[in-house]
Amino acid sequence: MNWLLTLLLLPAIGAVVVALLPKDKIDMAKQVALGFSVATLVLVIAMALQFDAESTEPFQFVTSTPWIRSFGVSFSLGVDGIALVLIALAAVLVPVVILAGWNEADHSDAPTKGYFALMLLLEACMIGVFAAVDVFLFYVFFEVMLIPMYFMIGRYGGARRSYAAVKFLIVSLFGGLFMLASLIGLYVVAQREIGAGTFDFLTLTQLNMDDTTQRMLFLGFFFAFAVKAPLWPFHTWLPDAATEAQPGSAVLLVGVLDKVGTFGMLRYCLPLFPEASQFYTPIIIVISIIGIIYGALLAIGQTDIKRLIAYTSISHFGFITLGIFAMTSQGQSGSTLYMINHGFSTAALFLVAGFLMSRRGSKLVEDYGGVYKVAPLLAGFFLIAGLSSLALPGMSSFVSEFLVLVGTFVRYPIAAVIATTGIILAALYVLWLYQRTMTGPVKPGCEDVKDLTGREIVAVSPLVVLILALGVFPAPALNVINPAVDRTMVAVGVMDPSVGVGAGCDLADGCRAEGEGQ
Amino acid sequence: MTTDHYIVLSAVLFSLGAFGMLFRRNAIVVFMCVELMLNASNLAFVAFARMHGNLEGQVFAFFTMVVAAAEVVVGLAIIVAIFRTRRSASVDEPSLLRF
Amino acid sequence: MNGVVETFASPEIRYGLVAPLLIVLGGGVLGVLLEAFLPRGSRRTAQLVLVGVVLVAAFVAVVRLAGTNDLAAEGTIAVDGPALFMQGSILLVAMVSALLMAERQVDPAGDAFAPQASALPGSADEKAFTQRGWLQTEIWPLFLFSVGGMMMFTSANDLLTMFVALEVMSLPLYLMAGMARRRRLLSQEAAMKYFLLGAYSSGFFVFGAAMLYGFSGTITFPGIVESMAADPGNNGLLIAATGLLFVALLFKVGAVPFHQWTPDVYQGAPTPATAFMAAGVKIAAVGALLRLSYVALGGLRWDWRPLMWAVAIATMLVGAIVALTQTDIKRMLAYSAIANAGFMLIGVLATNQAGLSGTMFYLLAYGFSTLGAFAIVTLVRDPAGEATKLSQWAGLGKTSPLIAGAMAILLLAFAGIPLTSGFTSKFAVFQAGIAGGATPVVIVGVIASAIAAFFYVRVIVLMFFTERAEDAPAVVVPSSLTAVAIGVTVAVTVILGVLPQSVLDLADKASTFIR
Amino acid sequence: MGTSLLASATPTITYAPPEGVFTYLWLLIALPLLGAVFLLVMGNRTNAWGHYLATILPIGSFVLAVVMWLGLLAKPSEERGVIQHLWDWVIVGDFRANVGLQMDQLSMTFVLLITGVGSLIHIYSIGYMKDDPKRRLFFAYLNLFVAAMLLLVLADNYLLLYVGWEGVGLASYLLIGFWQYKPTAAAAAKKAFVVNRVGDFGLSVGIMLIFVTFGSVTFPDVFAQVGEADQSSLTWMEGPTPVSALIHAATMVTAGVYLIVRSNVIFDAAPTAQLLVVIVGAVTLIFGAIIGTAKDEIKKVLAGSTMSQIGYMILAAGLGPIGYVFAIFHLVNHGFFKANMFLGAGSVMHSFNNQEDMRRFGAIRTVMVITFVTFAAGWLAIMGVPPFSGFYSKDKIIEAALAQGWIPGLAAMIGAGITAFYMTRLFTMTFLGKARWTDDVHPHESPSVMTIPLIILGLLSAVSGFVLAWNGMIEKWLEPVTGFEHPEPPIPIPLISGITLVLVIVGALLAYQQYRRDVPVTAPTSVSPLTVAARKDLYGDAFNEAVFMRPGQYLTRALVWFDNRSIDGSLLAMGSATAGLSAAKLRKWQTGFSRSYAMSMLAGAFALFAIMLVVRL
Repeated sequence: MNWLLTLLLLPAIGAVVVALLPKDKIDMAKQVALGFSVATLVLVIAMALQFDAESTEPFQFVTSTPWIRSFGVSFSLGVDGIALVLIALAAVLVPVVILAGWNEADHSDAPTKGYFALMLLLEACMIGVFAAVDVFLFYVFFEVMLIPMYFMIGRYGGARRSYAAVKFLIVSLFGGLFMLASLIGLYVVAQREIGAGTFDFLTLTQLNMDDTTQRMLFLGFFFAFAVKAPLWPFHTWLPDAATEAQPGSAVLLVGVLDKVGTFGMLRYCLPLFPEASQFYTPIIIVISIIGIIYGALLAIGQTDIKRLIAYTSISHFGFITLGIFAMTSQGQSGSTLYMINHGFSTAALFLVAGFLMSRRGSKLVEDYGGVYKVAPLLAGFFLIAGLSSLALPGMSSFVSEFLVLVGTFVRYPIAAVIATTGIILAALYVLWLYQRTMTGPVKPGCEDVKDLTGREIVAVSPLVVLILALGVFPAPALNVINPAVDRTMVAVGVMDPSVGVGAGCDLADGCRAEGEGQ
Repeated sequence: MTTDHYIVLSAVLFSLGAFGMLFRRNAIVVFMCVELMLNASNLAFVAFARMHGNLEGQVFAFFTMVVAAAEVVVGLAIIVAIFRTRRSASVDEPSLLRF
Repeated sequence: MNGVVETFASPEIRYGLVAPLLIVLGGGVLGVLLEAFLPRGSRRTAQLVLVGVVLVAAFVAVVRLAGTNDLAAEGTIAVDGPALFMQGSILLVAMVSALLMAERQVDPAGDAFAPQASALPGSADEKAFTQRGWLQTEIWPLFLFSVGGMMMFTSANDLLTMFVALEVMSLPLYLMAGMARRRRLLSQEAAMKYFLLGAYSSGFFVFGAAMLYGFSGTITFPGIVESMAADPGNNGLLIAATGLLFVALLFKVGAVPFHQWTPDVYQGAPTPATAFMAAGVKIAAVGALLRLSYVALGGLRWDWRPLMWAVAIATMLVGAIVALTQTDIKRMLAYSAIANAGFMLIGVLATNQAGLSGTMFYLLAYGFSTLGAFAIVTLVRDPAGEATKLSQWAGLGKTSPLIAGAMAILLLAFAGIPLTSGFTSKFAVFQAGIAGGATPVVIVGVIASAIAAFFYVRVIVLMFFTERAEDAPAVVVPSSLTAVAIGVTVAVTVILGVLPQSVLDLADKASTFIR
Repeated sequence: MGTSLLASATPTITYAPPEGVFTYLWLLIALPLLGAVFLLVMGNRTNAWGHYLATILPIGSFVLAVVMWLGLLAKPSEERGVIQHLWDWVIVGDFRANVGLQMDQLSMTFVLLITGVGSLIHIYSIGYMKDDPKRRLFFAYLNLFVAAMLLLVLADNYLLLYVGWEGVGLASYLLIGFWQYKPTAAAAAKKAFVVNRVGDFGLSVGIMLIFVTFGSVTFPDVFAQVGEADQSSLTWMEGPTPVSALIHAATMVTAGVYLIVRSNVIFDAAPTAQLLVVIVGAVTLIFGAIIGTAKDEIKKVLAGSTMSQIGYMILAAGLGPIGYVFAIFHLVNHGFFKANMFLGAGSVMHSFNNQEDMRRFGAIRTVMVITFVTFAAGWLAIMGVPPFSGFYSKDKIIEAALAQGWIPGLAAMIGAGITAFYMTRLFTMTFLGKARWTDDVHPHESPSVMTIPLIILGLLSAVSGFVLAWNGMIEKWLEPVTGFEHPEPPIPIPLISGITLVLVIVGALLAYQQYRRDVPVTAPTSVSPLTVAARKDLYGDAFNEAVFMRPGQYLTRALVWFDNRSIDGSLLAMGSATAGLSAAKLRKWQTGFSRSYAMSMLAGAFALFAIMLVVRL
């Protein structure tokens, strides 16, 4: 059985089926969409069970067919541990979002079925982008993915949806085009070095580029990923897009789509351009730290709930990049785990906030108060999601955040210490939001806020379970992530600094890697 | 008289045509400027044909004349149609299409 | 006159090799005869049959010639890979254009062309003609001549043939541009501008040809190459010739700063004609440009590449930036055509085989996409005719999701989104550009693509995300002609994006000029 | 500081995998955790009986703990260490942290205290929360608190300890903010959590340092290597860990003390850190005491007192092997008497419709006899009146402090005097003197479900010190884990006890004299600046407000502006500049006049020539 191809096609077929349903069969469209997404999830779980964490192969479930021979492009799919967990993230979130966003598209003047068809289409693209092991194919999915999201925001979003959708698309395309330029450059380098141009990832990692070329090409890729992720200062599209999108779209946007950026840095920037990655590391670390603090401070200053959540993500993305460019196994495994944990916790936060906002009809923090009193379950879920967002120990996000910090600390102690202040700010923005919206006397207008319905609880509960389960027992994820990260480290040519007695670590300089400086 | 003289003359004629196109408003005159450019080319062709001692230049000149004639047919048709509509042969008049 | 040839050897035409040209041009002549001798009532049918047969037959002839690499008609016509590929492309877009031109269901008054171009706009005559249901059938011979000219343009192997082909291609188009049934003032204006500026550019071409002839003593490309090889020195004639010839060809291509006719003509001409010239002329002109610059002036590439850099950069940027603020869809598509011409020039200035094949692929892909876009423009109508104001397109996606969806796919292709032909083409030329050492131009190309994406996206926003306007036009249900045309173009756009390999192979194989 | 000097004072315990009853170590935590999860998940269905379940579970843990205690007693004192590996937790590269539990004398002490006192609080709460519609939630949070606390003291590595640590923080957050409809409660809860997080910052950095320095975060691994560690890296470590411990101590009662005592090996090797701990301990005990003297709300006085008493413990913990045992000893005693007094205060407030203002109390001794008597036991214990429990532990701390130096010793002694003052003030204002009740209250003794825990705690307050100090029991018990050295104060021990007792009696008498008479029902305003400062928590909040909150608000506001205007703005400006270029310049180039187009072409032709000529040059 060709796992990845099936996985790619299943939601795509689902999208077509949903799109072909009659316009008035709204419930059926939703059910079919849910069915396809659940089937995809089942398939992903089955595949994950077949995944061999101990394997020495860089990629598993590999399938490859020549696609555009003239450009050396093949339709090659395959997963390593990093890709696997991200695919799983997407596969979990889509059914959750469909169920949680059951009525999100009902009040739009565009057909409801379209929303769900787009969502499935997006899922196919997301699986493709993580499963691609051909750089060109990756780029194709990277760009195509924008289109369903663009329509999801633009057709089904809030009042300023078209502004937000256009901003999202243009900024992302702009970033992507620079990647395209680098991609072509890479191809030309390959052409010169091995005679025939190719986009095969593993072949490309073997290239010997001179430093200047590497740095130029790295910048193209990194810019695209930085815009996508988004890193400070390329982040301004995200608050608009996430605010105007329906909560479900926002979840997929921030939870999965943006992960492609950080995934790309880890999977492509580092192994393809090892020297350049290390060359730019100091700058990127600084950017990440600014992002962490900046995002958190801006989240504190927001008056719009969704915007606030969006800014928290900017802070979180800072952590993820920090971990990736710390160039330690803890940092990179932590970042990978952070990607999925952030997916779950932000999803929970957006969805519960969405439930709340759909009841009261306002996005402003100041319109809420005392919701705890009238809708305790909603408030409870909101609190759990918030606590996950602030990386409460015991929840999965803590494991990843701590790994990122400790992984950074061994190399860049000062950076790690500054980044750690982010946890204080996180407590501030989460709890202050909770305090303002959920506690205190019931604000006028909030008296009629109903508590969560059964469907909503069913939708969000898996996230809560995952957040807690992975916090207590992250081994299933870490076991598959670690080997992939180790391979990345080997590709970059870095090793974990040795720690412990006699390692000569210093708060100002960090620990020196074994064999460094030779 | 060397070939150069002919070429210089031809260049002058061509320039007259090329610049005339910019300065004249009447469509017919503008068109005649274009014809002047073509004829300047013909002069150059013929002069070069003599210089090189082959016939290709002369043949080209003939073809240019034929083509110029065809252009006149088409051009005049268009100009006349416009004149009938607008009662003016100014090339500046039809400027609805812009920006 | 001392070198006069004394004996006259009968020229060897090699009819088999020029069969496609002969079929099309012969069809044109036959079409004129049909106009002359057939009664008005049966002309349309006869012409349509003729055009159909001619185009198909010519295409078959082109296919049969595939793989040929030879000269015909005493070396004046090159029958090589690029020529055949582009002739085939021209015939294909001509077929689709013919479908659009034959459409008479979208406009209640008839087809897109004035019943009598000579009738005064708004006159009693015109009304009478309209009421009688007269249809313009003279466009068909014109169309065939133009197609023949285009085909010849791409295969001309000497300056004279190239010039004649240029005129055979252009003159019918000048006329067709002025024959719109509605908005005739605009149409006539377009015709006049096109004609005057086209003739002006022809002047440059002929003078450039004269200079080149003066330099090399011959007008055949092999002869020119030879003389250039013999005399690599500084020569004013050569520089003048190169500049002047490029002016003419870049004019036809629609490159900045020779582009200004494009928006006006595209907007004013009857839309099916616009579609035809947007697709066909682009292929023919770029084809000729490729042959001239690669074959005849190949030895001078270090001289003309810098100017091509400048032109390409200016073309991409101006096209993309000016399109941003357009309010008329046809004009916007015209600026998009300019920007795309700039992208194609990257393939030209790459001066490598990848550049040649990439450009040829681009031409074919772009030809179909642009045809499709203009075809859709013909369907969006209000009582005054086509509703080309962009603001009128608001909310189209809600009333006609199918048409709007098709348009969206085409626009995404123009924007270069992967899985559309636009992406494959851009990739092909960008790749050739970088391989050819033109990285800066490619980077500008990337930026221009980003800017360009903005206005394509803007149309999508209008169609899908905006409330329907008060004076919203209706989407007319077309006859199967336009429907097929749109279907084919959208399908080609998608197929060349998803599975482009076979066409790329074809372009690759065809990418060697005979020298 | 070399290792040889500490030879007698270092831990000697060894750890082994669990056997027998110790294989159920995990159950200690699992029981209350189960209660919390069950009550939260099952929701309103458990409203009727959930609190009983929630009470039984910690009692179960307590029983299990007692069994284990007996098991420990059966072993030789050096072999009382047990480590149970449950499962691999976070393992990446060199970083390994397991979910593993560690039981030894120190943990056992805490476990007994937590489950024992915790169970009593549960029982008491059955009565106290009787009428609250969300009683089930309250019990769930209590269970969570107990579970987290147990995890904190049973974890075998720093990272897992962190989980317990934060779990306690979360439970405190939930409990402080239990009456969320009160904005003050919600704000206080948030503040407590955020302050915790400041502590977390330190703890996080501390753990990272420990990992980098020792290559491990598991207690036995780390402690085994302290002697070999580089002095410079230990110096770095001195900052964050104590700071975080101290910050936590302020809100989470005992976790900070536990952390310091648990990390005794590291602290012993880091004298600067110890000095810092001593200073902070001394300052805290004085500050807490001063705040306690000025508050009128009964719980706030007790809170100030808690701060002060923790100061004692911290001070003791900072003294090294001479103090660790006494820190824990005092912690246990404090656990009894402070729980006693908090519950007693709750009992009073319960019958006063949740009023807290002591100026509205008075003369309660007659109507709430049991509360009065048990509270009196706590009062005497905290003042350190022999033979009540506080006497034994506090005196030891003062001795040890004096052994360290005059300043900490004097601070501890003066603190004792102030403690006597404010506790007597509280006691007098509440239970003695005349009734100053508002009209709507009808005080009455609490139900037996509340008084029985009070009685037990009262008894413990009275006797625990005496019992545990008997024959140096507590020192012997803890020594294998913490190490122990006898303090050698510069003056004789009876003299120290005597001076302290005199200070206590003076403080108590002063307070009694002042407050046994009429107390104005509103607080007097013309008071000394010190009182004003104390009433405002010595300007702690004002300081926060001025240094962090206000500038923070300005900063975020400025950044929001910056983000919208500058970053986003420049993006938009670039966009509109391009569009402007399009509209204003390039578009106008398209004049509509053929002749101008021709001119462009001609100019273009010249440009082409120019480029070619330039290139040729």
